[in-house]
Amino acid sequence: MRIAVVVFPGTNCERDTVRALTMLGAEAELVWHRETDLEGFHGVVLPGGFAHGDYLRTGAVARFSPVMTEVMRMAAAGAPVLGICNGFQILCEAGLLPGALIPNRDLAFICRHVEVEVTDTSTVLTATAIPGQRMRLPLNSYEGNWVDPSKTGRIVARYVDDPNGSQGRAAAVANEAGNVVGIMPHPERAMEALLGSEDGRVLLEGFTSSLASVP
Amino acid sequence: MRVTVNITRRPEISDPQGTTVKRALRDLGYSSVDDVRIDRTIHLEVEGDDPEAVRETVSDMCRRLLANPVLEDFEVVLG
Amino acid sequence: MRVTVNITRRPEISDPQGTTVKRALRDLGYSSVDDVRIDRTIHLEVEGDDPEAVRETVSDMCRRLLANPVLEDFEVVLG
Amino acid sequence: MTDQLLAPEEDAYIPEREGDPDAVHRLLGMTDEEFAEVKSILGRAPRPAELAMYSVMWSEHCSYKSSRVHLGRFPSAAPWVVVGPGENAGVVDIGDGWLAAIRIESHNHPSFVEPYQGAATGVGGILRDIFTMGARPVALWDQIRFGPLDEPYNRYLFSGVVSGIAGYGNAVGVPTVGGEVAFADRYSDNPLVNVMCLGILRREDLVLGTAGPDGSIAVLLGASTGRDGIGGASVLASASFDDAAATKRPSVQVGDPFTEKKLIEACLELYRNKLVLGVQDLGAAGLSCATSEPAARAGMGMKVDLDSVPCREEGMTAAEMLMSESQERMMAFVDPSKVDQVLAIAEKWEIEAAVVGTVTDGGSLDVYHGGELIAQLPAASLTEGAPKLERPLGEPHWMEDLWGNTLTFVTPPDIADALLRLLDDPSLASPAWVYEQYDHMLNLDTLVGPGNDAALIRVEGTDKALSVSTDGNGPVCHLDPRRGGARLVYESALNVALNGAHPLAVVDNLNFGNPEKPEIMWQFRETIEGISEACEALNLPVVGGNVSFYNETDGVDIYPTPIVGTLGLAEPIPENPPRHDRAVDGMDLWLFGPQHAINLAGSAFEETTFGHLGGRPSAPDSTMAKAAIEMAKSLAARGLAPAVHDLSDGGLAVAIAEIAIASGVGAVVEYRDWRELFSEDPHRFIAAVSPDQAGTVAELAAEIGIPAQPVGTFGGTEIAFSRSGRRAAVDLGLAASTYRNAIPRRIQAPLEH
Ligand SMILES: Nc1ncnc2c1ncn2[C@@H]1O[C@H](COP(=O)(O)OP(=O)(O)O)[C@@H](O)[C@H]1O
Ligand SMILES: [Mg+2]
Repeated sequence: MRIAVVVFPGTNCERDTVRALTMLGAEAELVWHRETDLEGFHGVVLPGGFAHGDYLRTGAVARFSPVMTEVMRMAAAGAPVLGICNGFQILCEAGLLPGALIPNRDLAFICRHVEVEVTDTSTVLTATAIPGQRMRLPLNSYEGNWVDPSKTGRIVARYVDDPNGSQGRAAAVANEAGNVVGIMPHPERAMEALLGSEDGRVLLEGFTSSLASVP
Repeated sequence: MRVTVNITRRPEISDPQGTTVKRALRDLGYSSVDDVRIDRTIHLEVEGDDPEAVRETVSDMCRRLLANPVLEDFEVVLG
Repeated sequence: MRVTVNITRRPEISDPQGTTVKRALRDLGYSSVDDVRIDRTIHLEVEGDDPEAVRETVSDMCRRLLANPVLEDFEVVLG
Repeated sequence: MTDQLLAPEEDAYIPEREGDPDAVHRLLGMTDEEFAEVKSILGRAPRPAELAMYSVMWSEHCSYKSSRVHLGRFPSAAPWVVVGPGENAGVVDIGDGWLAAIRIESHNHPSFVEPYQGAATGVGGILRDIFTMGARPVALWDQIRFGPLDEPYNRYLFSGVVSGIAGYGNAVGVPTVGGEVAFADRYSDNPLVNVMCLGILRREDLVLGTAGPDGSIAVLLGASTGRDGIGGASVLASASFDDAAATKRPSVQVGDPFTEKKLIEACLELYRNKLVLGVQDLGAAGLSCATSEPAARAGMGMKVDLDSVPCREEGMTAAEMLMSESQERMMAFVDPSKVDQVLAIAEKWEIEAAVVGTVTDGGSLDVYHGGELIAQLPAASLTEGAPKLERPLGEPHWMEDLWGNTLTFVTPPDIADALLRLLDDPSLASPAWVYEQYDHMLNLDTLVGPGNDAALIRVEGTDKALSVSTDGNGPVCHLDPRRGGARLVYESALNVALNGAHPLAVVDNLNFGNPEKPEIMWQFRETIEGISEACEALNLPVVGGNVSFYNETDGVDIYPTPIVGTLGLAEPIPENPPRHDRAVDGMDLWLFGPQHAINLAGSAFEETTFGHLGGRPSAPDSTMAKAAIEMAKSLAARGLAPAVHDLSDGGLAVAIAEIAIASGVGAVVEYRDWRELFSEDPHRFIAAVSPDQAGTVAELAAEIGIPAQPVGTFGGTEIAFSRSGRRAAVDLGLAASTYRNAIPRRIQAPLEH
């Protein structure tokens, strides 16, 4: 089961993401954004960072990278696609997830642990979590404030206390099918008690376990 | 040819920046400020002499990259 | 009264954002784009009917808060 | 290309009549003596481009002309030092083929001119100093000082600087894991913005800033060159703040973390593939520095062709290109056979790359523009050849009065009230408002992050972790620069040891006033003396640093503000590194080091309660310092103390409060003399120890020879201090909210620029 971890110029959580997935025994490989063929990969992760410097709008430029055509193909085919933080923003810009992310209510970057509650367990990210399960995850974003005028977005996890103004306190959002998920906090940063929390494991385990079920 | 694109945030979308700036202005004593909205203006230098063709190209750029339809409306002004 | 403030980055100041967007547009095939600069426009609703007084107040806001005196120039347009 | 310099009369610069204040060399900040020196080096009048190069390279910031004669005093040798002062960063051996690179730099003047960009480009610059060495930058620290937050302009500077560090550091992908924040009147209009960076590399990847042999090719990598920052860092940081604000504004530089991130990855790929002979970052003095320094280090010369430098703006003159401080640029020296591979990697990472020069024998720096030779000078004359000044120095007449000016207390103060004042002082209060805007978790190796005594950064895939602390204390250094300087070394070394690490090396950043004043040079010399004595006592080499003079506005100088950063190694990594938030109800509260310190000179207590600064701070004691470091190390290594904290600003009372607040548990403390609660005497720390470990801890302390005893216990919902029946207490919740809100509630008030 191979997972492609996409690297855009400006991405910076790619090595952490590979490290976390590897801890779970998954086979994760870095893929440069100019790659045009993801044949042989069973899932994709768009990691956090500042793709293309987040210039213009976060994720706006990245969604046109050559690799995104393949990401869209896999998403359509039902393969697990996960966007973490900046990856979430890119998935919204690409139209694979509803809504968009705008600056935090207080216009300040937020880097701290927040408490998140799982509200929907029928997605590739929350498959192995329990409904209502609470977890401590590191939030690390300036544009973490999700807005969805269409109100069609499926919220799969909410902040227990609203840190950034996100609509419906959404911390993670999925598409209809549940195979494309974006999450603002960083599960890959919550893999070790020594670093303050291992609550991210259940999420990434959910993701790796759903790789099997790809057509 | 010089082209200006005005990108405005949809009214129904919250505008944390505008809200914060309004508060800051009032804190500074400008009580006469009722509303603040902050938009993006993009100045482009585009080759081509057929105004309509240029307008079309730039509108196209807006639809694809410069504006986010979920959040924003855009207006292309030639010259 | 409706007031518009155009805030533009001084020409000699580098604009990484503009450069990145220009590159992106060219990658998208818009080879006719020569230059891109991204600026801010602030729309204010200010109470008061004496245009000159309002212009003075808003210019004052620009100097104190809205525009960065080191990097940007500003222009106040009434109405 | 013509290899003949134009005939002198054609464009040579001849200064107008003597004493003309507008003579170009003076406008460029060069004295008449220096100008005469240039003429005698060249044996003729300089051309405009040559004058430009000398003016920036001989500026205070680049040449260290006022400080060089004193910096030699620092002990800088040790078997584990791989690269000492003189290169872009210091490098030490941490075993098993791993090296650590560390460097600190100031961006005070640029941050005053434009807080966001000034701080952002400061971060960009210190990162380049680290990855020029072949290291991947793994962590940043920031030490920032401002005037009081009740001034709108200070709030603007403070929040601008913090956003600038966040904006650049977070985007470039290097965690900011610690630092310092302090406020004092002396920093109004003289903010201090220092940044420090740590990098990790394998020994075989070490790269130096040397040009390589005859025929090596110079490739300019990264951003294109514009007019921004002309004479910026160099000229700016070599004049006082009042001129800076007024005249130097146009030279502000804009940082682009996106380009820097690509530049880091591209450079690391070049190193991995062994494609470079040497690398030099472009910081202060831009191309002038990045050509002359590497050439001089290699004892070589260089032919430089400005026509092939990618420019962002039309019609730049040679002088402008040579002085430009455009950000995110690197100069790589490459064997001719490797040039194509280098250009290919630059292309992959989507950064500019251009061949701009060739290394030559003979030490002459020849610069061509428009096909003509427009500058020809000895490369070394810009670096080692720079003036060295023996500035006059003398003890300030006011030192005696300062020492004599002590407070005497007839009645003890209200202890609870004093503690709350201290917790509400932005210099002592929680800096969470600052560090929660910084990504401090990236890389999954921040074992101990901001909000503790020292950060602990794991070396990925090893059982090693690097413990780093930076410390500064303007008021104490003002009262006694020598004792103050020494105490900073002991304090940062102790902090590093609290993570279970052994201190290895030191970097320093010397922020001072106007060096043309003898009393400032005296403070400078005394500080270096103090730092050196302490480093010698602890066998700590100084592997790098930076000097910032002219921190003066309208004749008022800042407090002498040296910052000391200490790097230590913890191996194996302690299973549960101590942290402030690990104290538990029922644990004993131990005090290690001198038990009954009562000197309050320079203490935060006297400042916050009486607005007083006077008296003479206690002298450090190297024997006690070593014992404290040994004790701290053993406690952490053996897991005997879940929570520890050194005593510094605010003394025992504040240290206890910080552990209680972080751990969410109260404390009850016994004292003899109330001054013991607020004294900031050195070599002391507290620890939370579970009662069943008391015996072991006591034995260990006896073995090491450090005074140690329980002075209280953790528990309850109050921070209480009692002495023979008398009791003062602060509610834990109140203490916590006071401590956490001190900065946020002040920063909410309006800003203004
Ligand atoms: N206070 C100091 N203590 C020790 N070394 C210093 C000090 N200040 C500067 N140096 C050394 O002098 C060299 C040049 O410093 P600097 O000009 O700031 O480097 P850069 O050109 O990279 O900014 C550096 O290697 C630095 O380590
Ligand atoms: Mg350097």
